[in-house]
Amino acid sequence: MQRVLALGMVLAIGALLVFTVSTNLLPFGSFPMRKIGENFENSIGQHILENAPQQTGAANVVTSVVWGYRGYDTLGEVTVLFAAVVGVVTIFRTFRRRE
Amino acid sequence: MDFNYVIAMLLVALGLYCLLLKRNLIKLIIGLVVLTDGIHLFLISLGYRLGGTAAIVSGEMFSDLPGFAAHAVDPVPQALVLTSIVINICILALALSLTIYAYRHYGTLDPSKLRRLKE
Amino acid sequence: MSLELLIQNALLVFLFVLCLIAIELKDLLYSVIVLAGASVSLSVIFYMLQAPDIAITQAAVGAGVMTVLFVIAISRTRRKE
Amino acid sequence: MAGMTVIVRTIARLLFPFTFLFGVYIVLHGHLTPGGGFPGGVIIASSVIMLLLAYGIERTQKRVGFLQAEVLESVGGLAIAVLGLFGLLLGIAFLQNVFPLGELGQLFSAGNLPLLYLGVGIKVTAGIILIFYAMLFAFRGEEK
Repeated sequence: MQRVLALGMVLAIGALLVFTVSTNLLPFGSFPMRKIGENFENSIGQHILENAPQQTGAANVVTSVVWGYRGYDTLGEVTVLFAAVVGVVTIFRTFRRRE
Repeated sequence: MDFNYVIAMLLVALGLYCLLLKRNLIKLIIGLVVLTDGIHLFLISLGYRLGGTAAIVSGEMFSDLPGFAAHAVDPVPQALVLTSIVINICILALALSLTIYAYRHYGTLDPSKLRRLKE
Repeated sequence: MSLELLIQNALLVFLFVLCLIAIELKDLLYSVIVLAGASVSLSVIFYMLQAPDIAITQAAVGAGVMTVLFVIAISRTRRKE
Repeated sequence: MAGMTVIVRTIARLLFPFTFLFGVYIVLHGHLTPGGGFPGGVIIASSVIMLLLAYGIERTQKRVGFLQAEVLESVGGLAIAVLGLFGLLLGIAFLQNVFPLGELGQLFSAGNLPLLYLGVGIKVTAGIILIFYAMLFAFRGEEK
């Protein structure tokens, strides 16, 4: 019974997601849905593309977004990596001591 | 009807199916990877522009920066996905370590049997 | 439909089928190998969507580190589901 | 982990410098070509792990030990924090790009972005090697 219920839920969620992205009938929030390959103006990406080579001096615009415009975000990512490494090492150290 | 979006959402549904109905901890982690792949595909497809170039200044574009800005794809979803991949591999390492630990402790990989206490 | 779009759609279908096989296989080691193939296919799709940064990262992580981590974990636990 | 046959060892020893060099190239050119700190670090770590799986854990551990990898990871994190503090010392903001920008497209350009990527590369290399060491050492306790 539980498995049938879970399968029905998965089918319902999948149908809802596919219906949403293929018909644009149910927009996520108030965000205007982009069709694939559509041209975009007045977006933050267009603004960054126009200004990034002069402001940061990097030829790769993705780099200037990662460490220039969103530096705090990447600092958090590095912190997550550090926490994961410390977690793995800690788990296996206590493990070895108990044997 | 955009085929990329449909496949991305089908991958998310597939990962959700694996997370809800499989009874093996390593299979659950595989489902997590599939779900994350679907979300990455959705985000990258959202930033694509038809006939666009990659968001890297190269070649003769050094002297034509406005033309570069009019033709390149959106760099913001790519930066977000780059962060997401790093966090995904961290989650994977930690989850696999906990799986090995749980197998040593309980002797099984079935998540519904992990409830009982040892000793 | 141009040739490039055709190749991209074929790769998308291939990716979905590989993920389905990876989830449904009973042997976990085969499942992980198929998942690495799906990851490489996803990397090619990223390259065709003009995101080479993500393509390099996905190829290095998905085919290299992720597979070895899974294989170590499987060899420490049980192989059959 | 006892190591593998002679063929695998020879191929791994031949391929190791090229893989290592490719990873260093990806890290250093992260602001000019596709790539960056994270994929480059993963590629360098993959080359070391290839040696480790081919030769067994005892012989590789003399080169890069547990403690050295931990120290290396801390050095990478510390480099990022110190580079961020440079902007704060000049009174602008944390992680502000205060170095000279240089010319677009040259190797020495873009201020502190390549230095930050170098720190991330060192940190990711040491972190992934450390994860593998931890998992493989847990292995060894069982074999005894």
